[in-house]
Amino acid sequence: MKAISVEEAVAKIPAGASIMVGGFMGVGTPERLLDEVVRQHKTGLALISNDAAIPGKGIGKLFDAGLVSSLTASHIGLNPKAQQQMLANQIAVDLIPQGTLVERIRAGGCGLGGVLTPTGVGTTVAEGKRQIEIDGKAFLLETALRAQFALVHAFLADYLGNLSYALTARNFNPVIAMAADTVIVTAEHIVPVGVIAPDHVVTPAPLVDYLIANE
Amino acid sequence: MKAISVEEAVAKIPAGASIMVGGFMGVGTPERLLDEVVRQHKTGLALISNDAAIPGKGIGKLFDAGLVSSLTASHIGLNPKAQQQMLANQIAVDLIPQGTLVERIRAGGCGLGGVLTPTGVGTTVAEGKRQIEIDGKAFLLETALRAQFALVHAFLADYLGNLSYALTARNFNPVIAMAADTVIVTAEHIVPVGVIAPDHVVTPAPLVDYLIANE
Amino acid sequence: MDAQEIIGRRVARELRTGHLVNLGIGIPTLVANYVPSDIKVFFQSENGLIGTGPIPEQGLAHPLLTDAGGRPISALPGASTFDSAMSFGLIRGGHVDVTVLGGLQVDAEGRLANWMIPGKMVPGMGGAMDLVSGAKRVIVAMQHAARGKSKIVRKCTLPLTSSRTIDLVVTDIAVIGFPDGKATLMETAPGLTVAEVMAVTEAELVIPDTVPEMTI
Amino acid sequence: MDAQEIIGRRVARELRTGHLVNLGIGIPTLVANYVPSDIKVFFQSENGLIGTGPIPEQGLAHPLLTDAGGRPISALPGASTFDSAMSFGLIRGGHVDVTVLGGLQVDAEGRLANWMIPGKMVPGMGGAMDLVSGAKRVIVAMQHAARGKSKIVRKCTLPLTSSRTIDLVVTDIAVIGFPDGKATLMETAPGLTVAEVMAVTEAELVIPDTVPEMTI
Repeated sequence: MKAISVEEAVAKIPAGASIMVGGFMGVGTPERLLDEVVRQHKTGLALISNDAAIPGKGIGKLFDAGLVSSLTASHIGLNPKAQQQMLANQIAVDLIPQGTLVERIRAGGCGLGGVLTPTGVGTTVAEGKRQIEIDGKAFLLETALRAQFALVHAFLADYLGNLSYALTARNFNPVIAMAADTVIVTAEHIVPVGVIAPDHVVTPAPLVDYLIANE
Repeated sequence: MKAISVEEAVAKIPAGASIMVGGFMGVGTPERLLDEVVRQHKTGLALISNDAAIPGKGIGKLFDAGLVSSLTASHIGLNPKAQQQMLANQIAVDLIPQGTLVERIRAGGCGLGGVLTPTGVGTTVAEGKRQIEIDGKAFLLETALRAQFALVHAFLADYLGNLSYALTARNFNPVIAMAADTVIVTAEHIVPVGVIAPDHVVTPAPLVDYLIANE
Repeated sequence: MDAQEIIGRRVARELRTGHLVNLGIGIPTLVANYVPSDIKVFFQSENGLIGTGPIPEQGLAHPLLTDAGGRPISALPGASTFDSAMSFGLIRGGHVDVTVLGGLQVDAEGRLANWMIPGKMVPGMGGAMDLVSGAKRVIVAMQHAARGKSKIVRKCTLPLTSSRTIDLVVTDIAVIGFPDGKATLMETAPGLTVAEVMAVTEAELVIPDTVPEMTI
Repeated sequence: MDAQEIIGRRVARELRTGHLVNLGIGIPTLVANYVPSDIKVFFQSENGLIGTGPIPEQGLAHPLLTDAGGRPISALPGASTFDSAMSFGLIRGGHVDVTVLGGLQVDAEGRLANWMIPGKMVPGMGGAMDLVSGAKRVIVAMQHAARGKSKIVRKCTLPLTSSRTIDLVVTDIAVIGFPDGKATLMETAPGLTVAEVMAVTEAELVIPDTVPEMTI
C-alpha cells in the first residue's frame, strides 16, 4: 500500500477505464476521488456501481460532468441526468438485479467464473443467459464482473491499509475492493496500525494499492 | 431466537440428521453441543465440517463415539480414528477442496444454486461434475450445500442472538450459520444488547434459532 | 382511515415476533408505523442494516446511516450492519421472513409485475427481483386499482418481477391469497361486500364460503 | 547448512515488501524464518488470518489463535481475521502474491502433484488445490529427491493438484523455472555443477548458457 495524493491517484486512471465505485445512493462514496476525476476530466468511463445516486452527489457527479460512457447498475431511478443520457444514447446502461450485481462482483473478486442464481428466471433478465437446472430448479448463470479500478470509501484506514466501514456506508465497498486490478481508497480517518482490531478489519491491508493521504 | 439448555437443544436433533459444525482443527467448535450430542448418543450423523479435528477434541469426539455415518470435509489427515472408520467403510467420506467446500456452503446459505470454480479442473475432483467454459476458461460447477442443523460457536452473543467471533475461531461459523434450517449457537460470553456494536456483528440475530443458555 | 392506512395496518398484522422483514418503498414503508407494540420484528434495509429505527430527531441524523433511498434513519439497539453481498445473501437465501413490496399488477396465479412499464423510463429493478425470488413470504401492498383500472389482473401484461408467485396481496379493498395457485378472496375491507370487490377486480377470484371483513 | 535451510533461505529471497504470502506445512513453513528484515510481507494462515506472527511465549498462547494445523501462533500489529469464505476468496481471487507449497512430484511442464499417493491413506487436499489454482505465483519447496528417486519427473504419475502449472521449484540442489512451459535450470546449489544436478533429475532440463549458483 502506498499513500499518495488524490491528484496522483486519479492521474493513474486512463480515459475509458473501467471503474467500480463504492456507495449506495451516494452514501459511502469516495467523494474526493470523484471530485478529482471530474477535475481531471476522465472521459469515457465504464462505470460499475449500485446506482447513479443523484445529481451533485456521489456518482451523480460523473453524470453531471458527462464522463460516463457505460453504466452497469441495479437502478438509476433517482438520477434524471443519468436517465436523460441513457435515453439520448450517450451512455449504454445495463440494469441488473442488485443481488445479482453484487454477487457477480464478488465472484470476480473471489476467482469464481460465476454463480447460479434464481433471480431473474422467467423474466426479461434471463434473455441471452444460460439457464442451468439443478435438482429440477432453474437458475441463471451469471458471470463474474471485474474492473481496472475500484474507488473505495472506508471509515478507518490504518497505515498498512487495513480498512473498516461505518453503518450503511459499507455496502459495495468491501466487495469491489476485491474485484479490481488497482484499489484506491479514501478514508474518513487515517489511524495508526492497531487502532482497528484484527476482528474488526473488513478489508485486509494487502488488498489496498493506494490510500489517499491527508492534505 | 430462544435461549434454551444444551440438553433441550440437542434433543431437537434426530438420529441421522445432517449437521454442519463450525471449527477448524477444533478451534471455534461448539464443544458443549458436541459433548451433549455424544451423551445423547445421536447416531448416523451426516457431518459437514472443514476437517475431522483430532481424537478427543472438537469434531473428533463424534468419531470417538462412532456417531458419524458420512463426512463431507476438506481433510481428515490428523484424525486416525476418522481415517480408520473410513477405511473400514463405517463412514462415507467426501473429500473436497477447502475453498470449494466453503463456497458451496455459502451458496447454500445465500440462495445460489452453485458456483463456478477453477479449483479442481483437470484433477480427480472434476470427475462426474459439469464443466463450463466462460471466455475460454474452464470451471467446475459446484452445487450448493445445506444441512438440517448448524452448530455454531461464537465469541460474543447478545440477548437477541447477534454474534461476533474471535481471531481464528471465526472460520466456517458465520458461513454455516446461513446454510441450515436450524441454527444452534454456543458462545464464550452472553452479553446485553448493544455490547456488540452494529458494525462488529458478524452473524445478525435473525439467523440464530437457539442460543445455549448459561447454566 | 385512508386507503394507505388500511393497507399498512392490515399488512402489519401478518408480522410475528422474530420475523426479519424487508419493506419496499411507497406504501410498504408505512407498515412499520402499524406494528403492534407487543410484536418485535427486525426490519432490514437492503443497503446493509438490520434493526432500522425511526427517522432521527432534527440534528441527530448521521450521514452514513440511511435507508435504501439515501434518507437518514436510525438504528435500534441490537442493530447490525453488513455489506451488500451479505444483505442479498440474507434476501436470496430465504432468511427474510416477509418482504412487503408495491405492485403494478398481480395476476390470477399470483405472479407479480412491479418494476417496469414498457415505453416508460426504466429506472431499474433494484432489489425487487431478488426479494421476490428469495424471501420466505412475499406480500404485495398496493391500491386495488390505478386510474380506475384493476391492478389484480387475469394475466400480467407488464414484465414479470419473478417467476416465483407471491403469497398475499393486501389492497385498500381486499386481501387476496393464492391457495392452490388461484387468486382467492380472503377478506374484504370494512363496509364492502364480496360483490363490490369482485366488481372492481379484473381477475377471476375464488370466493370461499365465508369471507370475513379485515381486522385492522 | 542443511537441505531444508538451503530451500527456506532461497525461497525467502523471492518475497517482496507488500506481498501476501501463504506458506504450506513442512518445509514451506520454514521460509518465514529467513525473510530479510528489510522485507515486510503479510503471511496468511488459511484458517482466517493475515499477519501471522511467531509462536507465542510460554503462557501467552490463546486457544482461539492458531495456524491451519491448530497450533498456537501470534498475530502481528496490523493483523486481520476473517471467515473461511473470505480466506479462500483471497486465495482463489488471485490476491495471494506467492504461495509456497510442498510437493510429491513436479513434472517437466510444471505440473504439480502434492496431495495424494494412490493406495495410501488419503487425508484430503485441504486448501492445496485452491492455492495452486488461485495464487498469483506458486513456488514449490521440496527436497530434490525422495529415497534416491528424483521428484522432478518427466510426467507426474501421481494425481495432479491442479491443471495450472507452477512458477518455480526450489530444492536443496537446484532452482527450476518454467519459461515457455519447459523445466529450465535457473540456479544450482552452492558447490554443485550443472552436470551433477542433471544426473539426479529425471525430467529433461533446459540448460541456459549461464546457470548461476544460488545466493542464499
